[in-house]
Amino acid sequence: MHSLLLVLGLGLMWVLLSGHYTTLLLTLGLISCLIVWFFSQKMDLVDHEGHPLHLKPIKLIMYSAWLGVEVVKSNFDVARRIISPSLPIRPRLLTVPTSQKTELGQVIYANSITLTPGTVSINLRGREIEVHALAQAPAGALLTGDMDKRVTSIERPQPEDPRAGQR
Amino acid sequence: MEHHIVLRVVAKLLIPIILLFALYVQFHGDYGPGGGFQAGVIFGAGFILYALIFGLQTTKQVISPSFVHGMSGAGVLLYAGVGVISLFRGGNYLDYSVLLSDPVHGQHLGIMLIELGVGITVAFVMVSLFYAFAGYRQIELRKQGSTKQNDVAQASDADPNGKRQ
Amino acid sequence: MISAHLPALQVVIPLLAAPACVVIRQFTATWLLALSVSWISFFIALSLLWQTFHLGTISYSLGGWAAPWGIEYRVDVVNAFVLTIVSGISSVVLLYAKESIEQETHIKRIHLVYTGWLLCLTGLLGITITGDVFNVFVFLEISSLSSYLLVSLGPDRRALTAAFQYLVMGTIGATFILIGVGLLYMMTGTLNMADLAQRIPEVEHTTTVHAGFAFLVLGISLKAAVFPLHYWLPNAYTFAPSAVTAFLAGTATKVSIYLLLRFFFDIFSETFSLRTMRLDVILLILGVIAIFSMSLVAVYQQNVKRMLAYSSVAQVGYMVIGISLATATGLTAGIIHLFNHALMKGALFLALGCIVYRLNSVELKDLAGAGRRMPWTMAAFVVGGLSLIGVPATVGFISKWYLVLAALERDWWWLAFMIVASSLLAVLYIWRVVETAYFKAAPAGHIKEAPLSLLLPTWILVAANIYFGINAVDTVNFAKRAADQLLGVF
Amino acid sequence: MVAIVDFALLAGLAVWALGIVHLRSLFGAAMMFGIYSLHCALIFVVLDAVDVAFTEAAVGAGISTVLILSTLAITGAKLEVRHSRAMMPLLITGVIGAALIYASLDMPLVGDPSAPANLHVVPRYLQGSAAEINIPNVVTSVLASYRGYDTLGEVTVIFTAGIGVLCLLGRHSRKRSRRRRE
Amino acid sequence: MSTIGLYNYWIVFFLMMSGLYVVIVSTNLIKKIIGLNIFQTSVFIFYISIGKVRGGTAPILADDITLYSNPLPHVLILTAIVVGVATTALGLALIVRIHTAFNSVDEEQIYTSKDSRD
Amino acid sequence: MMLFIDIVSAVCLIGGGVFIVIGSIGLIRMPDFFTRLHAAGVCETLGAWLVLLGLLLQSGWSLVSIKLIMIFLLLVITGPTATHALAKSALHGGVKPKHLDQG
Amino acid sequence: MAAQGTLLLTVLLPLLGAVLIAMCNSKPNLRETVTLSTATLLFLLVLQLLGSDAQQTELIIARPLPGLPLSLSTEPLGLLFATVASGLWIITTIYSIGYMRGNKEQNQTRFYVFFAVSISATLGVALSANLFTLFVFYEVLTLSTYPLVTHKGTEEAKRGGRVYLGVLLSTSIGFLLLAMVWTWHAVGHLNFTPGGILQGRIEPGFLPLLLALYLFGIGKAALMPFHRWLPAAMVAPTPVSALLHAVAVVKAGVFAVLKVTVYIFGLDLLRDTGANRWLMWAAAITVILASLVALTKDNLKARLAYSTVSQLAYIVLGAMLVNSVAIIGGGMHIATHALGKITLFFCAGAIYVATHKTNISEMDGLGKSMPVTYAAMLIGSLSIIGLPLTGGLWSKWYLALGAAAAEQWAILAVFMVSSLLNVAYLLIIPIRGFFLTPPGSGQAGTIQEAPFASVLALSLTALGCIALFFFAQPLYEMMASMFERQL
Amino acid sequence: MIVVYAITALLIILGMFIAMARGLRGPTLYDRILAVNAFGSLTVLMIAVLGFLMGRPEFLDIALVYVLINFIGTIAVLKFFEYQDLGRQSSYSRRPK
Ligand code: NA
Ligand code: NA
Repeated sequence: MHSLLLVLGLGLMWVLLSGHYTTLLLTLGLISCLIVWFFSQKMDLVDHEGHPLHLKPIKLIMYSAWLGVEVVKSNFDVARRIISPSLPIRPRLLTVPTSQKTELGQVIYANSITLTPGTVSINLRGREIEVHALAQAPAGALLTGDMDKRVTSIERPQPEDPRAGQR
Repeated sequence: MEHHIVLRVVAKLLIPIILLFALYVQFHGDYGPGGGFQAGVIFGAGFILYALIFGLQTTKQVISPSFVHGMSGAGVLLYAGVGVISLFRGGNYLDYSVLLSDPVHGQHLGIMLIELGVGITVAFVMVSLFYAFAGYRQIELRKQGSTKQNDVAQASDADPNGKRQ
Repeated sequence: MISAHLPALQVVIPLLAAPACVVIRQFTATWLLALSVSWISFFIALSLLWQTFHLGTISYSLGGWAAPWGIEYRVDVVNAFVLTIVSGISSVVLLYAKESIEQETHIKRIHLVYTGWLLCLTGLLGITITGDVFNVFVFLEISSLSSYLLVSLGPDRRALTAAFQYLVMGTIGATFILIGVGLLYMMTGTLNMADLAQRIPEVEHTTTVHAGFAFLVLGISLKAAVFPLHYWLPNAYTFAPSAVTAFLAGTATKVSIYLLLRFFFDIFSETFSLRTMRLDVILLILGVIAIFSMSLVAVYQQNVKRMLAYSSVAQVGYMVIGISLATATGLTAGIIHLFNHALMKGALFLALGCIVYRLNSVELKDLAGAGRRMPWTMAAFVVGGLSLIGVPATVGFISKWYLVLAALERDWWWLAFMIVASSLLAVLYIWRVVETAYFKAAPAGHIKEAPLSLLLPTWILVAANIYFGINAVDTVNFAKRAADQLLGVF
Repeated sequence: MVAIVDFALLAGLAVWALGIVHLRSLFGAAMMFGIYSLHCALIFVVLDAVDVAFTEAAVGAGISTVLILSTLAITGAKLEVRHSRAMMPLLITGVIGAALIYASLDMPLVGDPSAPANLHVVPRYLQGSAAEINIPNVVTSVLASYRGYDTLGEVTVIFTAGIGVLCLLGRHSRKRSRRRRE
Repeated sequence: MSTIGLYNYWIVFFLMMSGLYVVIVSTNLIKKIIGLNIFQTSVFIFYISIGKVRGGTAPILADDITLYSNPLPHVLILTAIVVGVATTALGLALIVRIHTAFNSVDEEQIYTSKDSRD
Repeated sequence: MMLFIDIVSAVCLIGGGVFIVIGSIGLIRMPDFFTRLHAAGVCETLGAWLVLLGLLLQSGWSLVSIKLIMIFLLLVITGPTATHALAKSALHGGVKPKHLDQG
Repeated sequence: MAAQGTLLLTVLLPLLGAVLIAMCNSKPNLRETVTLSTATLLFLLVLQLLGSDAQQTELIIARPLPGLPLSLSTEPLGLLFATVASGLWIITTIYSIGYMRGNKEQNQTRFYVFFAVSISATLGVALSANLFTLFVFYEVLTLSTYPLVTHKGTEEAKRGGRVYLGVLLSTSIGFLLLAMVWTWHAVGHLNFTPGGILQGRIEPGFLPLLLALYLFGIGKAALMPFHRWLPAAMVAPTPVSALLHAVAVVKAGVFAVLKVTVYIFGLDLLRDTGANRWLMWAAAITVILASLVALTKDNLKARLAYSTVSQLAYIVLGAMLVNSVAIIGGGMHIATHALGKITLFFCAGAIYVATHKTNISEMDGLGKSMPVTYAAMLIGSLSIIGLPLTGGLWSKWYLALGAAAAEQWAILAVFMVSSLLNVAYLLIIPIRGFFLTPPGSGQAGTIQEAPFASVLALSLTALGCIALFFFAQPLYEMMASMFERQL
Repeated sequence: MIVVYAITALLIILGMFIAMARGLRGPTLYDRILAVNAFGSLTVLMIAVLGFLMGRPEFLDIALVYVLINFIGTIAVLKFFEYQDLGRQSSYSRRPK
């Protein structure tokens, strides 16, 4: 299942990139996908966490849109701080809890934090993320747990993940 | 990258993309920028990323060093071999026109084959370079018996904490 | 049918064998492969020499694309002669290499050494045979990279620094060549040598071409270790493995000198390169300084290998002097010394390799009593040394003869005198070795003569030194024809 | 407009080069070099050499910098660089630089369509790539076919480097064999 | 492009000499390699500048374009880049080994170490 | 319509450029490593996005736009990952956040 | 064909002998038998050459360069030299056996091997058909005698060897090679041709320079200031000194000078241009100076060495007088001086073997204990001085005649003065040996003659000196035939 | 539009210059890496813009490669300086079957 999805995804990517739809190039594309699949298999990349198969597609798109807006807003905020002559920043460290059940979810959460200017996740440890915030405002927004919940909502429950409980 | 969960997860996503992109560059060199050399570097980079995140030993189990060395020679052999084939088919060395009955198709085939040779050699030489440099340090560390972490970072730039303002 | 493709096979066979060595891995098998490939190359070179001498210049279009669009191999007597030297020296030294390299290198790396060797051979043959200036650069780098590697494999840790030094200097040289090629390309739009030769006269007066010429000369001279750009050579030769030193000394600088010839006389005209650019004077002065200063430096070396290395720089000086005279005889002298010096330095370095094999040292003091302990080795060294001095019935004499003749033809007495006077400096340094080997008591301990597998190749070169000293008609004829061809007489 | 961008990019390159010359931190110099390569690639794009830009991006900025950094890390070398201040290097570079300036006196201007380099040999490639090889990327057709032999050499060069590094840093590299034969 | 004149070349010459200067003046072997790379890279720009044609575009044939820049220098430089990285790799491998052997990558320290001179 | 798209894309492009410059200035102005990470974020997010959007508007629906989107996606994936790795390494390497506001 | 074969064999035989000697390393008796039989066979071969009308015979061994063959031919002067060399080899061998065994020298095989090689080279020099061939064998001779000079392997021997090799190689490569290339450049070949080959080929103004290059380039002729090698080589064992001074080396030098003068320049050319003039004086000065130096030497061998320098200059002087009589005198002097000097060296060696004395001042009264040796020494001295009943008289006579013919009266005076000096430094030795009483007479009784082989050899050569007095006519005729061909 | 592209390009170049000032100044290793990483991202955008400026926008593959190389390079650098060892085995990395 994972493999099939991978090959299909790769094939889609090939078709999108290629722009040349001759028999030769499509054949080469198929061969290429198989080669990549072969190596991915050998590298053990395919059948564990880290793939969109574990996410709910609709929710993911919705979350992305929400995140985009958040990023733009915080961009303006940070840009304002940068160009203010007084440099109004009050950096702080904070630790936020995570409610995601998979590593993928945690990673999405951590990266979302980082993607939003004003907050940077500097360490992902167990069920907590250490965050460096540029000022009070972005820290406060993060501490509301809004983003955390949104990320968790795009996860598909994965009880069989062997390492979900390990940490 | 101890406990770099983020890196690991992202790498799993990226590596197949990198490898496929490399092959895309390999086979589309005729139409746009790219070709065997660039493809080889990118393909190699994919493996290097894997090794960076999952460790050299793991990577060596995925593609063994002797396979890497053999393949880096095989690319050259493929390239030079195409030339030899054109000799046998009555042309000059590396004259692809004689490879097929239609000279233009012959050229096409020849170019694809030699680009493949280039790509194979470059990709595996890159991996081999990485194995050599990374492996050397490991032998070195084993010899020293201890892994003193961070001493480079510490000894390096003026002050790891930056200027105390 | 196959004979039509000899020019391509000349280079491609060793090129194909190199990766094959990596695949084979077994060290004796790789040696056998390298050896047979080298001998095949040698016979191909001989056959090309015969063809060019009797049937004229051969042009081979790689990829079937005619010059100047494709890359052309252009074989005339000049480069066929150099091809013969390079592949011949490689073949003989490879016979020798097995035993020597097995002693000096870790067993697991031996197949890589032969791979490097074949690549170096490929590069050198490629530089020599090609008729395309950029192709020269590419094959120059193949040979350079592999020779850096080969040098670094020497048993002393200083081999590493020597190789690094060589790498830096070599890369600067190669980049200069690249700049020169670029400047020429800019003004002519072509990379093909013959085409360049046709198109350069139109733009010969431009500063761009002048500078391009200067960069080419500088770059090639760096590679050829023309004094005072020889800085890398002594260390590289001293610390490289014995067989590698013999191989490189006999081939690498020779090929670079060949390139100088090609550029001076074929691509540019001799009037331009020597008269307009005043290289006749510059090279002459540098050559004269080289033959004296470097021989003198050699006299003061305690390490025999280093001594011979400095001597090599001095010998390059003779070739440069021959070129600077720009007469048929001068060129003949330069070309014939190219051949002769390959033979004598080859023999000398091989003899030294035998000494290293048994004594584990090339310090002069450690050679005490070697004459008695290793009579055949030292006899080979003595004959090689005599050849270097220029004693008649050795090849060295033939070189001296033509050099002096060339100087006299120009009525340059002082030069003729300086050439013979400088060759006497060779007596000084060779005789220091001879005296130590024959008159100093050997330290205690039994040392056997070197094994036959080392002695035989050494003596093949020694015999060549004598044979081509007694019968130089053929070599002189080839050299003369090559000179005529370069001067456009033939 | 392109000219202005070209101008600015080249000026940037000069600044990075000066930075590398003057940086005493070796790590800084290495990073700067990576940037220098990236920047070169940009210039290649401006000068229409997309294939070269592609390669420079992958090689100069990628492989070379990673290799330099790995050497830095392995050697754990003292990262402060001392410069031997002497007149000689300045003199040498000065003379060579002067030679280059001299060379430029008679050069065709950048971009001159009637420069010899653009009139001889090349037209055939531009026409032939379509007719003889049927490949739109002329760089590929020249690289792989017209001058395919150079590329074979290039592959051999990279192979040589691979062999060289393997030989130098392989597992058996530090043990030096000295089996004495008696 | 006509306004550029020889500007590209002059900058390139400056870069070349900077690289060469670094090679000569540095005692640190790694920095020498960096200098060498700068030197070579600037030669690459020189070549590519030769091939630029005013008003031309990248030499990848398209239906609506008639003027292309000169592809030959691009081809040459592709090869030269590879040669450059090969040299760099080998040089760095040598440095690594030198460091193991001499415990230094500084030329002065290496040459003053015990047996490095005859 | 074409003009409208041109105007929007011009605004996007120049706006992106401005954000990039602001982010870079932040890189200079910010007092310590961790605060600089935020400034770099401005370049890599809105600056980059606006530029890519501007270009996307110009490219219409073609292979070019697919590649622009791909670049965007890759930037979104790799950018924060690299920043996170960098921050984590810096912390691990002994760089401490400064000027912290305790509260 | 047969004559050609003989020619080649003449050069190859000693080489073959050398190989055989080397193979008999462990059997001294067999080794010396081989040496002796080779020497005898060689002498017979040379006699055959002498007897046959081999004047037209030429044998090309190899052609190293176009127009520059390595070839052999016979010619009167060369045959004379070959005869002297091969004849004296037999005697020297006999003497060596006594000397080497008596002195218990080491490395005797090496000694005999290189001795044979140098004889081969000497014969090559003697029979060479052109200057190039002569040069090749000349260099081989230098190199093959080097191990003989340094035979003892001591520090002193090494130093002597260094000077020996240094001077001979530098002059030959530095000057002779240059002169040869110049000649070849001007003429196109280097064949020894009666009447010379340079006529009209070279600007007369350059002739003195070219001649000087030849004369100084032939370092073996020991023309001052390039004579230092000869005394330096005195460290060698006495048989070697004999070889150097009498048989091979110095004779090869003066032989080459004569050949160059007669066959390359041609007497007419030299006479017409006067190119010889200043070199004649250089030779004359050498004659006198070397004699004066000899006077000051107490070491017997050193004195003999300077005597050789002086006597060689006679021959060069003869050549520089550029008339046939003087040249004939010079040629004859090769033979007479050879016999005289070898006798003296044999005597010096015999004294050394018997007493281990090297200084003349220590040899007073030895004549009574070693009468045969001292008698031979007397004869040898007389021959070198040029007094009657020895062959030396004739050669000096013709040299003087030549000087008179050239109307060089000052040169004649030089001959006179020099002969007086000869008396002073040579004749005094046997006189002191016979008439003075030994300083410590106690040990006199223990002193005996040297081993038989040595005494036999020196007696033979002394007899030879006398024989030459009576049979000088054939010698003269042979030399004169050199000039017959010119006509 | 050419003018807009050029202005954008110049703005990006300006950003590069400013970013590089940080790269030159350091002071820590990580500041330099950060500057380079930012520079890399700017290069990606620059290439994209240049493609449009030069009228051949289809060469965005280069920009794609830059993104990847920039990422891998940064990771490599970090790994070197964290462990001085690029082959280090991660504690959690599993052996492939
Ligand atoms: Na952020
Ligand atoms: Na010519």
